[in-house]
Amino acid sequence: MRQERKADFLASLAQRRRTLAKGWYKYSRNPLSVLGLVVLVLIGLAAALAPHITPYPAQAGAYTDFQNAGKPPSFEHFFGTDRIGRDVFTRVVFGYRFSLLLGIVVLGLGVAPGVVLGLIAGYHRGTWVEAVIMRTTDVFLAVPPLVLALAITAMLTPNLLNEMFAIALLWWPWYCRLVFAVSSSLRSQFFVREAELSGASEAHILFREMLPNCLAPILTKMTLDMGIVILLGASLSFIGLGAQPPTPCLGTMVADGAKRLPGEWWGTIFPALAIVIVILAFNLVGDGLRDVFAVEEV
Amino acid sequence: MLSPSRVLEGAVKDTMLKYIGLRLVQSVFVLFGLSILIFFIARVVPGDPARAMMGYLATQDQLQAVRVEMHLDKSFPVQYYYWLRGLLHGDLGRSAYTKRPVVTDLVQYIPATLELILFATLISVVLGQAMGILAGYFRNSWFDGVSRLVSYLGIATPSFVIAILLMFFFSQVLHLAPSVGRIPIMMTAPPTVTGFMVLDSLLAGQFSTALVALTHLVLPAFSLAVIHIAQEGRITRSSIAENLGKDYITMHRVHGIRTSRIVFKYLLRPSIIPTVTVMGLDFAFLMSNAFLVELVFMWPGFARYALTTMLNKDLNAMVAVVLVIGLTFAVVNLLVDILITFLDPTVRIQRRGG
Amino acid sequence: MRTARFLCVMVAAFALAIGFWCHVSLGAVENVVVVNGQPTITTDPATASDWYDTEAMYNLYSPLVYPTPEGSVRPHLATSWQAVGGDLTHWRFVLRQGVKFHSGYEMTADDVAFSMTRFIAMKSGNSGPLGKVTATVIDKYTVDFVLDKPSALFPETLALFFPVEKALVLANIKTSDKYGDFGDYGEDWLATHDAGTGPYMMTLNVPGTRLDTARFVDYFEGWSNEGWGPDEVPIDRVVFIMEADYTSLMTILKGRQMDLEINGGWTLPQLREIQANKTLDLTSCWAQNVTVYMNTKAVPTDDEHFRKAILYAFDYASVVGPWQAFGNGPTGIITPNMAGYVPIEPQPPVQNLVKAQQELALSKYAKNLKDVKVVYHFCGGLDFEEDVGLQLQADMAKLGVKVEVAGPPWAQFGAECNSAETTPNMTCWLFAPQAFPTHDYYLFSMFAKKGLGWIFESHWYFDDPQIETLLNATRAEADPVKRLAIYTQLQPLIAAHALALYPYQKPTLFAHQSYIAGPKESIPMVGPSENMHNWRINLTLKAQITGQ
Amino acid sequence: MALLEAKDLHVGYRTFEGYLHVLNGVKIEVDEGERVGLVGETGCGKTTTVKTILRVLPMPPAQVQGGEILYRGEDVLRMSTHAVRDLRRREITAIFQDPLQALNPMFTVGTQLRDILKDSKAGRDGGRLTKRDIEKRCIVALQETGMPDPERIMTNYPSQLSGGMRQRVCIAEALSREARLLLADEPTTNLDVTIQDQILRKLDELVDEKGTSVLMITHSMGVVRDLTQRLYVMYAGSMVETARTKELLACPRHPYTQGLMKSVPRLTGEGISEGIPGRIPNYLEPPSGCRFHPRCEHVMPVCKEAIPPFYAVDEDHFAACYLYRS
Repeated sequence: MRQERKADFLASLAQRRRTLAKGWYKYSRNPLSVLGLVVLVLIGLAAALAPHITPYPAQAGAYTDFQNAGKPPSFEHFFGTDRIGRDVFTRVVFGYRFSLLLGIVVLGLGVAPGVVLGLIAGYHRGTWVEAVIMRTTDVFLAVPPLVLALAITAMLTPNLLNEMFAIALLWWPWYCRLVFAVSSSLRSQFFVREAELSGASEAHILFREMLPNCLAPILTKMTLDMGIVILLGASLSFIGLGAQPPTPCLGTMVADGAKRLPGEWWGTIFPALAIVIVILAFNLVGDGLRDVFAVEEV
Repeated sequence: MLSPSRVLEGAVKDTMLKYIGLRLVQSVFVLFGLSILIFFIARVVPGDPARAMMGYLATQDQLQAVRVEMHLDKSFPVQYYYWLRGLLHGDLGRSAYTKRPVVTDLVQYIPATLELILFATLISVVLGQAMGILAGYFRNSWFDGVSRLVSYLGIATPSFVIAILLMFFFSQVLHLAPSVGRIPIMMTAPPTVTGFMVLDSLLAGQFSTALVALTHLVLPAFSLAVIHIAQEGRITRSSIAENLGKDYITMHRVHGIRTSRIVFKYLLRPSIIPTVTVMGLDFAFLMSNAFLVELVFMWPGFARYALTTMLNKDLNAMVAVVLVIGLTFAVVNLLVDILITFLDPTVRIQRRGG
Repeated sequence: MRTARFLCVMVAAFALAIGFWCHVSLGAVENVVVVNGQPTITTDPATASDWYDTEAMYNLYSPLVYPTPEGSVRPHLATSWQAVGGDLTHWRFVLRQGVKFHSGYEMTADDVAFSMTRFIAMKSGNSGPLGKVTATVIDKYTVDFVLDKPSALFPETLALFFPVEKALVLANIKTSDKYGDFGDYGEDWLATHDAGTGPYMMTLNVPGTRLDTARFVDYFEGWSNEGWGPDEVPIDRVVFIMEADYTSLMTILKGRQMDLEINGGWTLPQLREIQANKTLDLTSCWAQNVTVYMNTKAVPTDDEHFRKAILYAFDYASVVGPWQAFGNGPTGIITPNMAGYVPIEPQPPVQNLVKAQQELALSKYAKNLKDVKVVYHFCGGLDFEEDVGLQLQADMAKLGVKVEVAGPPWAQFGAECNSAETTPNMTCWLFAPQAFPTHDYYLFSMFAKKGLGWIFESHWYFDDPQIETLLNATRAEADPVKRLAIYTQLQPLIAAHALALYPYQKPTLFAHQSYIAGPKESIPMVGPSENMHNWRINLTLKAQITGQ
Repeated sequence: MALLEAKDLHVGYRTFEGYLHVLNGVKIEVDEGERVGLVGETGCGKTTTVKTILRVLPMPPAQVQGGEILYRGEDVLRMSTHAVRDLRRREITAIFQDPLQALNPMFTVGTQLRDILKDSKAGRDGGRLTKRDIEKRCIVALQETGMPDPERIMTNYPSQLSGGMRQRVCIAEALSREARLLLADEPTTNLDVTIQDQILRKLDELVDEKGTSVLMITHSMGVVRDLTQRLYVMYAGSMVETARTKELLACPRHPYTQGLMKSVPRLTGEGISEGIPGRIPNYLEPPSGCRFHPRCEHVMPVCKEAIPPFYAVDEDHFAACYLYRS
């Protein structure tokens, strides 16, 4: 008996490994996606190890050195120094920390309710439950996310937490729609019917039967959305509604530096490129995943 | 005698009207919900709009007078009732920031943004289509590769970064383009007819003003357009590539139809539909990106006004601004829908049947 | 064939474009000055209150009395005034004869009385300090004002009272139930028109964007050339524009599209560049006081020793640093360029960490410094206020105290400062001398317990009967010299409680083309220095510089 | 001289997996006024042959490696694009197998038909047709295919028509400009059996009337029997046998053809499991020599070495098999 279960387990493991290998094979067919993944891993490592690999980790926090302000790129300061005399390179690397954190937290907070609501709406397709949920998403999607995010953050004390909260508040409807589209088509499928007839609870049907079938598009969309969330966060901090000083925040750095163009270009060009690179990497990886999962439209 | 096609068209129009009516009703409900949402956001979060409105030299008496005037002393539903009543009379209240009726502000600022967005749309459609068609037609060529790279970059670059880069290179380093505003300060603006600087100048016969206004328009519009050039380019490319492989395009060639006709008529029409479909969403993105681009280029437009009023907790203006965006979004989506119906006969036939 | 035709059209269009371009860039030397610094929100004297509005007021309208560099007032539209009766509630003003409105009609007591009634009734703008005022016409050139409470400073406060033309305003009233019979009191119309007596007339106003004005030839003070150079002539047209982005401003200043910038928000590299440019000048006018208030009701700034520790810990030299070359320097409760300035602790203003440690040890939070946190808020977007916060953060970190810095947008910042409970420990302000008299503005308005409810009043949660008595005395003292003595006495008393940190004063630097001359007289207040009657243009020099 | 003559045609596809050697020395002849059939399993290269002749093979990934296609003695493969287009406008036309795919869903039947005529240069002395002529010819072309109410059909979109109607439209398009050679690639595969019959009969009638030469690709032996005079049998990119239709059907010589005939009733789908063991070879690494040799019961060593040429086995009957070497 036990032996059998072990064999089963091993078989499923092997199966899983095969699936992974096949996925990786498909993924690695696109060199750009692989490049994106490599860049992303590098960025992730750099962000995680920021205090150890940056030349002046102290300058990411409470620090001023007005004597050394506005120095051009040199060997001591790869990306030059900013208005307050801080090393731009150090702050860009630390800035990645907060960008990634923002993306992860926002998607963490936003995806779960969206998915749950989407599943519920899909399961109760055609009833008032669906109508209420889906019409509410319509309201949230009636204006571009940046506009609502601005309206909300402008009302709250600007800091990283509130920024995350505001964006997360706007993110669930997208997942709600996505999951609704998939789950409402699953609703009439054989296995859902069967589970229903066998008396499974609604929660079981939602999370055990329907959810696994929605995972591929959700995962792909999340990867692509990481880029969008980071972009949105950068836009908000560009306006001044994001994390507050001295937090190194890429959008804020671009806005700050822009005041000193064209003379001290390094203060804005490098953080701007940093934003572009991380978003690009997420897009490339997302595209790769889309190929692997053969997701049509997310 | 009524030809069969006439009858068909009549039926199509009739059902189209019904469809449009249904969509309009839906939009009204969505906007209604949106107004409650934004009203809630604006009024429930603590803060003092009166102080923001009157400045720091306002006395407590003055502040109280403003609160009463704006019904801020009443409960949320009552405030909403007053607002809704005003709306039905075409009155969106007075802006705390400009101290003028919000409607006056909107009339002043919307055309500038609209001009920018329309120009950006024009650029993105022309360049995006051109790029997409070329890349799709010559797929897997060097041009396709380059356009793929450009697209990836274009999609990944935030519009404000593009705006700053463009301003940095073209106006600050190369001095090729003007950097801010709609026309040079000392140039006399034409009398306002449409609110579009270029168009108004032409109407007034001020050709040089029109030209200069156009040069001012280029950088901000291009900053807005880049991401859409990239996206539309990609979409068009893949649908061109997909359609190129279709039997009917081969058949057109077999039947000796000339290449230009095949590309610009038979290939473009089906290929342009995915682009048109996303145009509604694109418009929303243009609108929100305008918030940042107008900030960079000091464009005296609606988006900058919207941003300022939001930052100043200008309740009436804020609600109006969000609703205007919602409304334009709804209208644009409807227009896109109608446009698709006219572009895509299969949709038209379906809609007629249903 | 078709391609060729298309090419021809394109080439022609391009040639035409180039032609127009050249055409545009040429032009004669014009007697026009473009000024940046007025995102004028309202040009109605009854609602105008912001810094920028005041600047517009001094150009479009004239005040009843005019501020002097010494901090007092001198006759302007009114030639003389006196308190009738002994209790300072009844004031009589005699008006100048022959003052013309822009419409050509003469200003009379009727206009002034109407303007005052309107000013008070509309309960907006700068009318706050006046209280309830009843205006009565005595004769054609005499008007009486009766106040609801005595005020020795009443004439001085009228430096922000700008009479409007009664007939013109009444003719343009819009129906509204706001002010009864007076409808909207002409508010809407005055937003885009003027009804004043000032040196410049409004020709166009796009609120928040642009204000065009033309010289009012019949301005009652005349346009004499006395005191000006031979080539320096009155400016015929002044265009006020609104730009907040100094990168763009630098471009248009260097491109000579802008002649004068009066907000002074330049960054350091820009100031250096202007200084090095031969055709550009920097002129220093009134100074602004950078003030960081400390909330005496919030932990830990409720402790006086803790507050003093902050004053000693702050590195003044570092934050002023390179700015010193542009006139930034030590300051106090009032700015050093004002009469009766008393330097306050710490003296000299340098960092002293030893003393800071000592003060900190005396504070009740000495034992648990790790648990306290100082929240520093500034108005979002102002770099130098952020710099002060970051400097403080870095300095306090050396003492083991955590400082949290944030820059919310103005609306939030203003709102949270409405009460002691919501005000952060430290709030950074840039005080331009915006109300008159400036001494009263910096002392009474900011520190009196029962003031007007202006926003900085909420920072004064501090009880000191002696200070309160002295502050009230300033308002009762009609003699400017005696009043100044009380101000002098007050400053060290207030400073002893360490209620605010004064990092530095910041002169407002007007950047302008070298062919612009002015201001003839510099008055430590927003408005008069920006009165373009005070400036001239040298057209010969302009022609030379622009090469035309 | 033959109207169309393809000689030793080699065509391959470059793909991710490698190079697919598809056409392997295809040889085909169509005489003026002749109707030729081409049969073979799915995937044997019939459609590639037709597309190569029409020069509409997407290149890349396809590549013509050798051979020539002579139309009235001129090599189509070496013609300028201009000349090819003129050829399509005047001489060669085609019908593809899937009428659902062959009509552009975005345009009305009328638009598509008109544009064909507009560019066809089918007017007097090879000039353009006048507007009125175009209208007239559109209607005639549709009428000829037996469609009722051609005016209404002209205003319809393809999605409003049934499959049979669409294929009639395709035929009308193909025959509207009086081309000399019709390449019909399984024109009835995707249609109902009854409709298939109707359509084929109509096609037969029209071709007869106009004297058009036809190269007909098909699965159906019935079609072949009724409509063609001569027949080619294709296997894995090469012609294996050709003869008069009747003779070939009666007396197949090539081992592949023999197997094919045995499985006639099932000759529509995948392989020919009953008739011949094995499946169509992989084009990545096709068998050397005769590509049929791995499945052939008569295999000889020589079969693995070189591609067998056509050997005359009877009058006008050729088989590419070393069995008939003598």
